[in-house]
Amino acid sequence: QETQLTIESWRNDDLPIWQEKIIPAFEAKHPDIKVTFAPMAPTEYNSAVNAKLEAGTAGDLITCRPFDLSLAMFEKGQLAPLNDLEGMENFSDVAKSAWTTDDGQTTFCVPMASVIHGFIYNKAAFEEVGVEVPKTEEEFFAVLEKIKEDGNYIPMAMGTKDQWEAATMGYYNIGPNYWKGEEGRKALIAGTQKLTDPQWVEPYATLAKWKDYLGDGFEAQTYPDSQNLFTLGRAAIYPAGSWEIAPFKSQADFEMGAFPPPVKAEGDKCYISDHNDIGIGLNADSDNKEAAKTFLSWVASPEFAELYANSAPGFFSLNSTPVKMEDELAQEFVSWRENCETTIRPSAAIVGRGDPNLDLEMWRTSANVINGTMTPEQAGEETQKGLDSWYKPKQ
Amino acid sequence: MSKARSSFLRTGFVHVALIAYTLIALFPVFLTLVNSLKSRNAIFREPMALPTPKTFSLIGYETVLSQGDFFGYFQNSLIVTVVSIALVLLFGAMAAFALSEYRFRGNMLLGLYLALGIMIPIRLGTVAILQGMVATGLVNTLTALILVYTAQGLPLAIFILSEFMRTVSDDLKSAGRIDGLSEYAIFFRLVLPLVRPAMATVAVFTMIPIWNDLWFPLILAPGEATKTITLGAQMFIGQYVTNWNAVLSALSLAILPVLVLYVIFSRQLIRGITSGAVK
Amino acid sequence: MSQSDITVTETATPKRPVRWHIAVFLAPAFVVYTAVMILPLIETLRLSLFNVVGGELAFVGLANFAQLFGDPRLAADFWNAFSNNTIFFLIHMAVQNPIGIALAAMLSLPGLRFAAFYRSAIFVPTLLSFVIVGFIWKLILSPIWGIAPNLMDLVGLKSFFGPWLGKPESALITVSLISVWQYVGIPMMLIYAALLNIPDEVLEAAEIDGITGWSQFWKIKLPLILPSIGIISVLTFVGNFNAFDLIYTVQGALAGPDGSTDILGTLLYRTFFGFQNQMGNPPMGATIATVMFLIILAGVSLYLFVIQRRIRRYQF
Amino acid sequence: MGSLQLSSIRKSFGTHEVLKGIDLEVKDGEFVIFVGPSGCGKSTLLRVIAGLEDATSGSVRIDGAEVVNTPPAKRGIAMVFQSYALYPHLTVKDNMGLGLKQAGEGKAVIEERVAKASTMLSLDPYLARRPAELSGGQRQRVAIGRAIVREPKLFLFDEPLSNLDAALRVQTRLEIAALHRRLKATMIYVTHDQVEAMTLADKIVVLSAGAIEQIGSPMELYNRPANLFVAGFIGSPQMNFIEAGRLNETNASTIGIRPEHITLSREAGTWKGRVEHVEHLGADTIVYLETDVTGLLTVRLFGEHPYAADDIVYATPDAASMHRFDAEGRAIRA
Amino acid sequence: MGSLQLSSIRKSFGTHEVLKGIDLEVKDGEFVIFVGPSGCGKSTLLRVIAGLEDATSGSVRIDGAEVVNTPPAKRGIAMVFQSYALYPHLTVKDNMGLGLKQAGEGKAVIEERVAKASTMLSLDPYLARRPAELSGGQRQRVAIGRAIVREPKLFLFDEPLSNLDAALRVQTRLEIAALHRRLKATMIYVTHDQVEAMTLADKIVVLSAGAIEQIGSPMELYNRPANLFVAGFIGSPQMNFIEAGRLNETNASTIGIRPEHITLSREAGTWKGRVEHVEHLGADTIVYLETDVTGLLTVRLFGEHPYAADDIVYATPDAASMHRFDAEGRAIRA
Ligand SMILES: Nc1ncnc2c1ncn2[C@@H]1O[C@H](COP(=O)(O)OP(=O)(O)OP(=O)(O)O)[C@@H](O)[C@H]1O
Ligand SMILES: Nc1ncnc2c1ncn2[C@@H]1O[C@H](COP(=O)(O)OP(=O)(O)OP(=O)(O)O)[C@@H](O)[C@H]1O
Ligand SMILES: [Mg+2]
Ligand SMILES: [Mg+2]
Repeated sequence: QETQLTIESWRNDDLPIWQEKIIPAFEAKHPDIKVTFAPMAPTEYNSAVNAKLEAGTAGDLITCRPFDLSLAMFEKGQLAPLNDLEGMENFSDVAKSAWTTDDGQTTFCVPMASVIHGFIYNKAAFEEVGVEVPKTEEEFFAVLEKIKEDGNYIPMAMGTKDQWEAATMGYYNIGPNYWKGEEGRKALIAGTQKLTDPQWVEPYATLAKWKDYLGDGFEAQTYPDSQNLFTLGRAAIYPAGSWEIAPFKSQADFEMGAFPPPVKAEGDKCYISDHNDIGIGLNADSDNKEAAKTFLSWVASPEFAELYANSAPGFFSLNSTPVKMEDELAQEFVSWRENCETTIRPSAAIVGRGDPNLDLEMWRTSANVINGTMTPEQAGEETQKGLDSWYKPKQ
Repeated sequence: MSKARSSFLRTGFVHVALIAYTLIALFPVFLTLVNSLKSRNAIFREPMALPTPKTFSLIGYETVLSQGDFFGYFQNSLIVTVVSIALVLLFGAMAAFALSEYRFRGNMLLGLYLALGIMIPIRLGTVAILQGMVATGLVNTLTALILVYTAQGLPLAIFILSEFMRTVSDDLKSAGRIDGLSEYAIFFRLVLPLVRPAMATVAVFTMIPIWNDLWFPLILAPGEATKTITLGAQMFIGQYVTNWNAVLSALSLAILPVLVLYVIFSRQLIRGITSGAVK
Repeated sequence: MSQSDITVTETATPKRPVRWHIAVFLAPAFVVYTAVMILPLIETLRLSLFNVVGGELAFVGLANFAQLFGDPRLAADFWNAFSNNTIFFLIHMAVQNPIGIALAAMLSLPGLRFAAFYRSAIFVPTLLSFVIVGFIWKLILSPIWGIAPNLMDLVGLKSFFGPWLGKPESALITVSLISVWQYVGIPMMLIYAALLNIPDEVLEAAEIDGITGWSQFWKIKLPLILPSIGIISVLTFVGNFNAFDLIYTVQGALAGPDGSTDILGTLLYRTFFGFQNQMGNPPMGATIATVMFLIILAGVSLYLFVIQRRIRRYQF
Repeated sequence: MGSLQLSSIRKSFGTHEVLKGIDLEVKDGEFVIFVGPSGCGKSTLLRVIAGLEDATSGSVRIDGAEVVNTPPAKRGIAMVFQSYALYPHLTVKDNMGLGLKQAGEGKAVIEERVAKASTMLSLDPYLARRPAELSGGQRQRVAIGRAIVREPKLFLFDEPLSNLDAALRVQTRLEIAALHRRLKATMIYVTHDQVEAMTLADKIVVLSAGAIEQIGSPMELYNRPANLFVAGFIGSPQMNFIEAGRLNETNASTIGIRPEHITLSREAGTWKGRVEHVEHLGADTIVYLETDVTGLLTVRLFGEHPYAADDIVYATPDAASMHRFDAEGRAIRA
Repeated sequence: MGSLQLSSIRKSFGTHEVLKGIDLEVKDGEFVIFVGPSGCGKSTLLRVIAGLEDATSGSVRIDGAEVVNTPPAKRGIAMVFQSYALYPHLTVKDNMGLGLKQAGEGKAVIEERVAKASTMLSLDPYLARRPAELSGGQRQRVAIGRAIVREPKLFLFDEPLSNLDAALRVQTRLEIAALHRRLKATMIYVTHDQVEAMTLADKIVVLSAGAIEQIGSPMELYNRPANLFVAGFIGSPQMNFIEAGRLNETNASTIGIRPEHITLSREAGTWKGRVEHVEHLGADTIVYLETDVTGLLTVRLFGEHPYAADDIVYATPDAASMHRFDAEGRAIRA
């Protein structure tokens, strides 16, 4: 007898990948289970899935946003605990952290992938202008300055209109070097550091300097604008997330390279944001729990990890088993893990679950700082004030 | 209409103004259509240019038409839209007639009650609606969508139609009553035909949000068999990357049917229906 | 009138047989509307009196309202959204409706050639989905793609161009104007339908009386379509204070930059359904929705009970 | 079937009292004509009878039954509106047929009755047109047609012939009279046309300012008007009114003499006067003359007469046809 | 200043030709009346003159200037519409004053002229009302008032008095005549009322089915109708038409004799007949009798006469007043 499984997802870009590669691979092994991948627009995803879960019409498998959103679902009993799922042992605690209760007891989603921040650049442009990949911040700004002088390229493709670009590609990207990755993040949660501390304000100050190197009218530049500016060869540097790799590859007709966020001084320890981004969980109301678990176990397997990482380069497997990736750029990103400390976005866990939402506050302040409508200090103050309004660190 | 009544200058001015506004209205649409026929690079390099043999590309349309059952989606959208409009017009006109024609206790309050619906976004009721549909087994049926859209369209329809129904000559209705017409006959045979322009207007107003709605199809009827065209098109709007070729093509395709429906309804906008009724 | 007349009338009326047809006319709309719309909405608005206390939903009375207006940040967000919304509405009233009326007036000129074409063309934006409106206007106004700067260059105004959607000073106005662009069709259609309703003979009499062109519009047509203008005003009010989609597609749910385009609809959406990593807060969302509802209700009641009663209607 | 009793019907629009207590009894099959000055309440009274307007007080009985709560549709009446009130979206044919269709008549019956009415009213070429494409007279005929096809027991006609030409008017008038005889229906008819009133009515009701001045047969009203108002209203040109004092009449306040009851002569007569103005109507000649005794006097002569302005003539009243009225305007009967 | 020339005006609605080539010359200050059966094109012709309707062909000249492209407002005309076409949203006062206001007249002038017109038309109590609150006749008077306050050089009246009672009608008629004299304006007037036509017109134009049958002064039309149509149309009751053969007339095809040109006697006369029906109008008596020679004959007698149905009477025509028509219906002049 055939069982029908439905996956709720916001990854509608991945629809072909699932339809053409992943699902056939699974179904070949489990001919009695039919899987449907039902993606929707990411903007609708949270609210739509919530409504469906509440009314009991959601699919059997739920793609999990990291941290608090999924945690909330679990706490409402909408996601089933997956501690004893076969294959869960393939993931490290760090990998599971995004989908585990605060006490570390229960995991409720199978981690699928993380994304790494850094900068992608146009190799041809660098050659033309005659600059090298920067290692330190100083060099970084020197490179920008040179490209600007040259005048053929917009130094850096980023806009502030969508706000999240400013935070995700900016603050979260370069910040870990300042607040020393996990150290700073944990201190923030513990309350021993404040967002008004220099290590949290300085990255804003650096961002503020970016302003001069962004394209004309960057205030109204949207995320796709930035992408296209870069892939059409009009900009030299793109502050990126690794998820850009696949689309950029298919769109740009020049060679691209990548470098991690520059450190302050030569030889400083480097930190990168390696953020758990996507997992998959089991609808607690599902009528097909057994089949669904079968599927989840398969997702936890190295086979899936390899399949997924190669189909969607830039989404790096969280599986402990090393995954062989063919894409060079993706390899470049992953290679940073060797030298640099990794961390997740500071606003994602625990401090990000209140109201005002720290993540959104950081979007807003980052954009404002780059636009020049707010000073770095104000940005620190405002975010801290928002945090203080609800967050009481455990003593 | 007599020539003498139209002055050359005035007509000229009117045409200039209308052409100007038409350009403003159509320019973005023109951009959409034109760019849906271009390759991706051309869209961004020269958004304003017409497709040339070099930049011409149907890739967007190919993507759209190969993804999923687009004609099925069309059909679903069409059924949902047309049936909902029909119900909104019928029920809305009936209620509007009762409110505008008869004086009875609570008339005003009922009018206000029926207008409440335009004051709160129906989205907020999603969970309860969905639960209701689950309870009645209507999830993943077009009926669920039709019911929601009918309810959603009614307040506005009643609001507008009752205003127009007030302009129908009392003498005319009196004549009908004398002629032995029942209240129903007066409504269907006299009043409805005379508010045709208003009905057309309401039909159009009702149609747009229904046709373009993403939310309820997503929640109530996301199944492949009941997917609507807008929901289908939405598949191309990604998280980080957007396949603009496909989006533009899908949306261009989705405009056409509404445009056709609009043209059909707007033919009811006729001048002088009431001419010659009374002196 | 004498006292006895009054009593006679009063005793005469109650004998009237039950008018079942009124119920029949009202029933279908009433049932569908109540079941599918009102009950679910009540279910939701009810939430505004509840909150999660210790993991359980509990009745908290008006505490949510107290919080909305008492909490400095919530209150600031609310009032910011409210004032933006008011500006949004005023821009529509000042731009959209006059243009819509003017277009309808021109289109309804008897014997105008191509009127059907113009009418359909001008209505096309209203038919578009928000997705496309948002996309296309972002494209046009984008400084990167240069459509707007190039067009302005043609008329020598390039220096006035700016990244309007990205500047707090201009973003709200720009978005409002985009919304105006999209929605002009609505007042146009309504007024057009109302203008068609005016009998030809009356206009002919005006022609003879020398009342032509603009003065005919002001003195004859306008007073006769006043009820429809009332309706579009109220619809604009309701629509604007409920608006959401366009801002959402053009500026995102955060309605930036820096909340400068945040209106009640986007605030509600973010609060109720959550956004990105912010979780939805249905009780607070319902509270905001209730406040919005009360604002709109006040406006609509003002219209229904005061304005609508004063506007004279003329039968044709 | 078709009798009507109105008792103390009052009707006000706001503070403005339009009908001031109308009592009237119409017998089954009677042809009653309402006349009265413009704005005196004739149409309003018809609308009250039809049930289109609620009387402020008073009762309307049709066939003995109180109809205050009977909707118009159930009163078994047909009405021709002064403003026509045609259905603008229906063709002439459908305008006439709608009521029958609604009553569930068979197609053949409808066809036949509409055809008959349209032929009677010379509307055959226009059956497929809509009201907007008709002339004023044609619209009016459609309104009549719509009423008569239904053949009810009570007809209400509000100035049904006012826009018809003389020939058509005579013809239609005769058709209505024939209809009346054939259907034995009760008819209530408003008109400003004296000829219509005199020839059609069994009974004329003269209204003035919302009250009944006199009810009577046409010749009764013509020969024995109850008061100055009726005397002046019935008959055209109007009756001449002369202050009784001038004629040395002491037992009356005003003397009335109809223009047709005065003869003119160039040689001799009772009153000497000067011709002010002459109207030649072909069949009649109306002479306006100024006499010393009576002031302005209207005289109606049969046929053509070569009088011209400024001629000196002598007028002689027919003493037997004089009307006497007291100071309150009431007629003094011998 | 107010003269009008129409040459070969044709007008079709679709395939239906309503005006079939109208040629007409109206001199400055003339009072021209259009009469004709319902639907013959009178209103359409007025609308063409006013510029509300384009003629299919032909030219309209006002004061010698072709006005095809002149908008109605610039033609210097005022018009009373058959359907009134009042502005529903304006009070009676504003309905009348709007045109003046638009023309930029001072407030005082407007007040004064409106007051004058309203007094003339007995509309004073209704100045503050809106058309929906008026009776039919009151509406019609407002329509008249609206036209006359503007005092243009060319008036177009479309059956302006059809809903007025006899007394008001006479009064308003006289006012219009006075207005005509005072303003020396040209007036074109459509009416179905014979008395109006006969008393007001300098010139009557008889239309039939979109063509002019005859133009002439009232008495000309009455006394020397050009053809059967005019003979039958002018005069009420209608002229009696008798087949010439029956009277042994050989040089004519039809003989016409007006009802007022026949005398009745119980004793002797030319034609013996039986009374079919008698109408008593008070001032007149209309006797319908059937004679062996002539068939049905209408006789109009002055005053009251005690004839009754089935009486045997003798009718004698006034030979001098007989009209002769040839086979084509044209009048044969001696
Ligand atoms: N819009 C129209 N479309 C078609 N036919 C029309 C239209 N208007 C008028 N007619 C026809 O043209 C003819 C002349 O109409 P018109 O109104 O001029 O008549 P009229 O002489 O004024 O008649 P009446 O005395 O009844 O008012 C009529 O037969 C009428 O049916
Ligand atoms: N809706 C109304 N509001 C106020 N007054 C009204 C209304 N309808 C009619 N009247 C007034 O009532 C009076 C009687 O009107 P009605 O129509 O009965 O007159 P009528 O006798 O039919 O006159 P006509 O011969 O002119 O048609 C008029 O003076 C009119 O102005
Ligand atoms: Mg009346
Ligand atoms: Mg006419």
